[in-house]
Amino acid sequence: MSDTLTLMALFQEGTQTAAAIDELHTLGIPDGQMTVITGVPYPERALGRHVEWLRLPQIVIAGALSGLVFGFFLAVITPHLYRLDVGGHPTVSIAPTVVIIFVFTMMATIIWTFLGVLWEMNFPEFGPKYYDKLVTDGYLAVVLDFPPALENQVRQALTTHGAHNVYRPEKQPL
Amino acid sequence: MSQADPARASAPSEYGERLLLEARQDADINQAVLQPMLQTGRGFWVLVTILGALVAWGLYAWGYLVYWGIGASGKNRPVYWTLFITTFVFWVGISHAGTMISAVLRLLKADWRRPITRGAEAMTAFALMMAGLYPLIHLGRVWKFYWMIPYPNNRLMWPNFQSPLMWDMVAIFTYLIGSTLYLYLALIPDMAMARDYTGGWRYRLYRALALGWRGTEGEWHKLHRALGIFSVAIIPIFLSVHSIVSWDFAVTIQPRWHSTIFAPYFVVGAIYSGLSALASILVLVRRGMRLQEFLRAEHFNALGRLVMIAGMAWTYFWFAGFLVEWYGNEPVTRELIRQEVAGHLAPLFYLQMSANLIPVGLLAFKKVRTTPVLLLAATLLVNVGMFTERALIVIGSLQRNDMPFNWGTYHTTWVEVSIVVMTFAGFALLYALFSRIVPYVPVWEIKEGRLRYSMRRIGRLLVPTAAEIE
Amino acid sequence: MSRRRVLIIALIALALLGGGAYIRINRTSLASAAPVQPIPFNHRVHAQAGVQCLFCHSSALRSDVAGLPSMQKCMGCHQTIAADREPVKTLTDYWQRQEPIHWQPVNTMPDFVFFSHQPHLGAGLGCEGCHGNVGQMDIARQPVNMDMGWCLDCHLKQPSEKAARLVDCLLCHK
Amino acid sequence: MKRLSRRDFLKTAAVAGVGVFTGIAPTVRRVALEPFVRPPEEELPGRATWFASTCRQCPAGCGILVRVINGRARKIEGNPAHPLNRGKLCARGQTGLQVLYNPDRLKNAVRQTGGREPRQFKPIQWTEALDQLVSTLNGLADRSRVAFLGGLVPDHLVALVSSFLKALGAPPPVLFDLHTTLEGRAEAADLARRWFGKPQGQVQGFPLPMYDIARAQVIFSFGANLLETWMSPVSQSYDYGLMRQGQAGGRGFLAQFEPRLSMTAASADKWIPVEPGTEGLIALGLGRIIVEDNLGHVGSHRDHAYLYRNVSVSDIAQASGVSIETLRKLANVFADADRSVAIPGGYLAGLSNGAQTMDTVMALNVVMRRLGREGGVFLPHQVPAEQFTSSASISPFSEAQSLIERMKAGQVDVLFIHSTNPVYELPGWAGFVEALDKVRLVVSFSSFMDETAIWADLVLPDHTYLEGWGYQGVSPGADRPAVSGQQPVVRPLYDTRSTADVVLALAARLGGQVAQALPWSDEVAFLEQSSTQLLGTSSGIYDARTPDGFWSRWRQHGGWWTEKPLRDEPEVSGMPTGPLQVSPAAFVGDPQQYPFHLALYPSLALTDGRGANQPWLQEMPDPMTTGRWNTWVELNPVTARSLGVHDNDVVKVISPQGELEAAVVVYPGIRPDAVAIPVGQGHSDYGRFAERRGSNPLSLVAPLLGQAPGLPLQWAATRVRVEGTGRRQELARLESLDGAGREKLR
Amino acid sequence: MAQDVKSSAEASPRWAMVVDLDRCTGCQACVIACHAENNIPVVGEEQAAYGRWMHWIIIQRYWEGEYPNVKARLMPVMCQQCTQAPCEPVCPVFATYHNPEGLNAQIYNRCIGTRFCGSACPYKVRTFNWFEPEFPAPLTEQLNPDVTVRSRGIMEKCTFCIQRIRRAEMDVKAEGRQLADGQVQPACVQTCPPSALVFGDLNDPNSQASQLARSHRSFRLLDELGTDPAVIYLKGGETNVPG
Repeated sequence: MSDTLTLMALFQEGTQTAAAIDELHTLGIPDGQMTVITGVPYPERALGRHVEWLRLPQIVIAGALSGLVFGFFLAVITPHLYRLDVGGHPTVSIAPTVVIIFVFTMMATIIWTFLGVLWEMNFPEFGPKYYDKLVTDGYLAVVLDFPPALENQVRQALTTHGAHNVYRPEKQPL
Repeated sequence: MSQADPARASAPSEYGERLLLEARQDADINQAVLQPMLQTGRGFWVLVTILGALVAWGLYAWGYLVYWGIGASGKNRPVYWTLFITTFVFWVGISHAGTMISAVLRLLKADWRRPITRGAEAMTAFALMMAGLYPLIHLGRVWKFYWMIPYPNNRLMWPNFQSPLMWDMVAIFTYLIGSTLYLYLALIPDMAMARDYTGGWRYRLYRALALGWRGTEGEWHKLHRALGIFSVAIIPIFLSVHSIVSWDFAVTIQPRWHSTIFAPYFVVGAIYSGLSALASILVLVRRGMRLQEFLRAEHFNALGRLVMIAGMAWTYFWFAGFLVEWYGNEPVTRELIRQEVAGHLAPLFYLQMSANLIPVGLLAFKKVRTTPVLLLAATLLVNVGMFTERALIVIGSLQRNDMPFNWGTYHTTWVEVSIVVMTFAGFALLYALFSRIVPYVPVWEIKEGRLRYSMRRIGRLLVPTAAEIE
Repeated sequence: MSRRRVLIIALIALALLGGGAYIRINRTSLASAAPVQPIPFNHRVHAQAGVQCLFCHSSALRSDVAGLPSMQKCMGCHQTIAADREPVKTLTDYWQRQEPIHWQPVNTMPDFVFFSHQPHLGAGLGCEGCHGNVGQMDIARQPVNMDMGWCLDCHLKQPSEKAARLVDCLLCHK
Repeated sequence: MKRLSRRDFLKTAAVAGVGVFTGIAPTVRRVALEPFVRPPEEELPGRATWFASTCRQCPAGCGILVRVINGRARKIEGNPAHPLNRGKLCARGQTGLQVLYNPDRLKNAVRQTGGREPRQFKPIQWTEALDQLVSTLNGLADRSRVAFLGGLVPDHLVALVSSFLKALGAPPPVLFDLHTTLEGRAEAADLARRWFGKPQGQVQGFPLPMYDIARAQVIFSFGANLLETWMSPVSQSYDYGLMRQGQAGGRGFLAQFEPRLSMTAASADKWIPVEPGTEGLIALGLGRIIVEDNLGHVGSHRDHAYLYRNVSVSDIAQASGVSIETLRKLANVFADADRSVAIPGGYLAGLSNGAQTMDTVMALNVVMRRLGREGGVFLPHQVPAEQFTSSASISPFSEAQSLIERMKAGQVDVLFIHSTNPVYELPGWAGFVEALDKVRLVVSFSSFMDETAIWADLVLPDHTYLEGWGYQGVSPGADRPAVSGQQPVVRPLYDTRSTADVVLALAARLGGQVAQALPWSDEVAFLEQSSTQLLGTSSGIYDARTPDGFWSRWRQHGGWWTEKPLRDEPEVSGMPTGPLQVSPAAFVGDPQQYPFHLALYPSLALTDGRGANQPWLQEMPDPMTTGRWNTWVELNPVTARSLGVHDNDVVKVISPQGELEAAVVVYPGIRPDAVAIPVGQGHSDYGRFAERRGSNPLSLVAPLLGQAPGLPLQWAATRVRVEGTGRRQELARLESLDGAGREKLR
Repeated sequence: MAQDVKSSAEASPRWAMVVDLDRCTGCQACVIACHAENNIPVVGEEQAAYGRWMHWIIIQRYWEGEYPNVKARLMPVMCQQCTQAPCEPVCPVFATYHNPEGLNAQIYNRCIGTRFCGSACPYKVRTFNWFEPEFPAPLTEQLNPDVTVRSRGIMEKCTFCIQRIRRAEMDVKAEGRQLADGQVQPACVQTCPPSALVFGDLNDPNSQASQLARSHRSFRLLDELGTDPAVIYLKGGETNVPG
């Protein structure tokens, strides 16, 4: 807290927010120092920020593969481990195996998508964070850390772009 | 933000019915969704009590069944499967609409889906829970059901993965997990919203469920990706589930069951009955929770159209199957058709046909689609028809087989009926409670929709247009 | 911290699965305690006296059941031998009353299992193979919990051409 | 298990009973194991022991093997060595276990206190019971006022009782029951005596004729349901199998003449639904055609022509409703075959012209020279020991009637009733119940509280046949002389006592010449002695040096029979002197008022009703209607339509004598002018499985007015009418009515 | 208990039953024999009327023609012990399966009562324990100790009297002999008065069963379904005498 200063600015409207963010960029505040909190999903780049890279797809694919393997294990391997002589009939036949493998693959895909996205979002996470309930009422909140030296420019930049309210936020538990 | 949009402010009245153009503050929307949840009238509790009583009675009936044996139901030889399996198929069918709506329409970016997705997904989850009961209920020795679960055991025995019942179990379990997670994932932001507005136990609950959601860009972005993947992944599942259910019958050489068209036929039937059930439920919930401003004519109109299309598809499949059976003229099938057309199955058969076909005709009229009462009537009719259809397939077919000496008839018993009623009541109960605990309308999706909509002038016309943005 | 939580959850899940997979019930622990018998018949003493199992349980060689000795047989010896001992006195009382003794079964099988001693002895199995060293027991008790896995353990060890029939369900379940 | 181990020797290890007591459950049976106090020599715990004995479910006397484990009878199978049934056994025979283990058995002797109406039965000690009997018998002014009414009584008991009564100076026992009535046993014996009896041939117990079904190419059966209940059905079925597929000469031909398509007719190649009462005419017609066209290759028929003088085939065709062409064809079939035989069935005996009809049928065999020829008619060879030759002979109905008359006239003070149930089996008008009132002491030996036992003052339950001793001369069917031995396979379950022993005890207590007539200490002694009469017979399958040895072989084999087949060729001694006559059958009931013939038939499962207390037999489907657990009325589809009734509609069947109600079975195999009802249900007392189900069709049977004394019970001579009641009652069929009447689809 | 001599699945017998419809009289002796041997409960009038009877073998009767030329065909039907059994693959717990001898096994204590096999069976020869079976004492004394008494909720069916087969195998093994043809007889075959039922090993070309199976009269029930039953019927022959 000593070397950087944290401000939260509330905007009512997306375009202004975007402009403000551009201004802040020019002030030399990197994206990493800003967090934009919205009650509505704004499309990527709408606020002129770079899109962060996701590991979700890899997780899902890995999950799907694990499911496929598990399904195969259940449908093909285990019947041989727990072998029952069915009088010359096949212990394992292809068609039913396909069904089982397919279903288990899908099950794993679903589950790993869910786990994956939680992992990506660091959820569950109830610790204190910067937040303002006005966000749910449609406001856009911009939280940014910057060297105290810049405070005046920043405040000015924000207010000129119609920041509804600029203040030093308190971390609150969620 | 709305007053900041001149075009929308001056929107002509005929667009007033468009929810996504509605001039409302986000805060108002939140309130409009939260209020019906928070304030429950006496009527609601009366309903809950009645449903609870029905469920309790049904549980007693189930206990009775387990204690005395399956003989307490109306089954006999050769009619080994009856109302339990029928209702099982019915519920699995119902469960299909949820995914249909939210996943398919989400992929197709049909914006009218937004207010009804959650209701649909909840329906899926609860219908599946009810369906999941029947494989247990209909077991002769339910206390041994765990033998179907593959786990290392001292008997060195393993379930038989060649049995469609195993596929059933796995598939339904998968679908249940899938739909529940799907429901929950889309719920997180609204949980955060509810968290910010409530206190007491609700606050604690919502806070826990929100998992600490703030709504940073990153979270939204990831959520979107996840939902995208879900939508894709869950579609093959819901197709497979009802196909597998149909294979329970189709893999046997019981005449009438042994049919290749069964899987798609069942799936289409499922969508037909599922969408209808959704429509009925929406009409009721809209009334019960005063959500008129969210569930509007435009939604019922679109939903009604879907039902109609599904109905047409069902008719097509039914006829395709029937024609071939009739033409093939296999002795037993012939006998079954005779029973349906002029025999002791005729009442059911004609009920089925009329209840399934008439709505298709009715829903062709916008008046019917957009008038809640009429829509309710039509869609309820569909589900009566679909239930009858399943009864005909399961019970009807089993009464005839290759050896006339072994033909049979079937009368139901109070035990069976009570248990079937139990699941209907149970479904309604869960749904009612759900609607009081979870925002029935996905607020953030509506807000997102409104963000994308704007009026555009084409020549003399002001037309609402949605922005094609990812 | 949240990651750790996720990890912990995942680990617990794995532990459960793995544990489930490797759980093998320790049958001897499940073996039932010695039932209370009307007469505290002492196998050890008789064994030390050199009485062979088949002397009393004589039908084991020819029948499904090993059978219990008739009181006539008991009295055959105990007219004279150890007639003064307390248990033998009880026996004599029974004999005088011509009343049969209600022995409690020691080694029990579920109802739906068909078991015959004759083929097992025919295959050269010794009594102690299944009944444990009864000669060392004062009051006979069941040494192992005779469940299906226990039977199969042995049947599966047979030469493959025999095993084919020996693990057929219809061998013991009819 | 514990509950039932009443006797030390039954205290056997329960170990073998694995699984049979609690059914499938993870639980493990916790019953105490009870070792023998003294082990029986033949028992090996857990191992099955097979005892050879004799079936007593019907008079045939089949040999059985009973599987006994730990002192419990588990299964009854046919004795493969037995010459009669050759290892086979019918449904009834196998159900014997449910007689032994029937939950409604009498567990001890009881006395009826406070008159016969209120049915108050008090247990009584056997000694008391005997005392009472002795004192009553001693108290009799005239010992001829004692009577014994028996039905299916084992031969050894008949022998003992006969000599007992003889010694008392009382009339011989009357052996009469419904089963033998329905199969016309007495009449068959009469028939044989009329034709083949030596002038001085014993009047009682003349051997029944036997028909070589196995080797016959053509069989004409006149109402003989030889695959169901008639004579010895198991042996006849066995032979039928051979007749169908086992013959060198190719597949045999069976034609059945009867108004209702019985199971036998269903197995026949041709069923000719004759008008009841005209069977004799048909036989006449066939004979006439054979004689006048000189059919067959047995040379000339001239010397038999007189039998058929003034017989007009066309009149016969007229009367019987069988066309002349059919008659000619049948005559040719019968005559052309090398080995053909005509069988007069039991149902003929129920008609007023039964004797004449049977004569005409037998005449066909005579005319075709079928006596003593392979596939023809034989007489059984007598067992070479007089003890066994006087095989129990069934008394004709007339004797039963005269007994009833004597009872009514108060000439009977003590009445013994054994293994028959006249109150149920006789039509009401026979007046047996009223007659009972006049009897001072009625003693029943029944194992069950049946309709007759409840009228008894004393019920002294006999052992069931699986617990008791005895022997039995076999019914016709065995190709050699045979005596079937009966021995206990399990110890008696309850405090019952063998009637033979009771009789012997009585004799001993009465002393005097009675005691001398019956010197045996118990029935086993008597049997042992009887058996040794065959000691040293060279022709037997076994012989022994000592009586003991012989007796043990006897028990081991389950009786005695010769090593080689041995049958007698009948010599016609009583050839009719004049032409054969068949007077038209008389029927009770005016055809206008009562349009239908009443065709009673013994139920395959329950026969005359004695099987009704055995659940297996109750649940056993009737092969033709597949009905179970109840009585039904069979109507031709045409008849049903005209009456406007369908399957499961309850109809009222009304005869001049009585009426009953039962569900309809629309039955394609019956004459439109006939109504068939199975006998066997409608018990008012006979245990939980029999009571209050169905109705007893004998209540319909009317007395043939002016029927000459000596005529058999005219149970087929009643006419009835049928009325709908508008009610429905679902008959427990095996067959599904939805698929009824259809040939199987593929 | 497997015989050393015939050990591997291939060499093991292929049990089959031949039903000669020409001999069968429909006398129901087999039905009772089956009840006695296999501890089959009696269900009573009401249940029997509702199609809940439990006979493992029934004699089906089909009418042909009209009075007076009416004919009744009688046909014993028991589990056909199909080689390609429709009931086997559908059981989720292997309660019914194909055993090495080609028998269509039904393991009562494994059955959980889905009744899927019953729906799949085209012959409808499987019976279900709708209620707990009742054997009023002392009828329990008759029960066959070699056969489990089934409780409610369990499917059951004809087993070709597997307990008799096994018993015979055990005995001959104990005596060091081999099974002879006709030494194993299910209860129904043993008792059948006209000897319409013949039981034997199809793998033994000389067994009576094999010989009869080769008869020109032989056919199999619903053969076109391809279930390949082990029960072979012989047609009821038409008479060679003009009648």
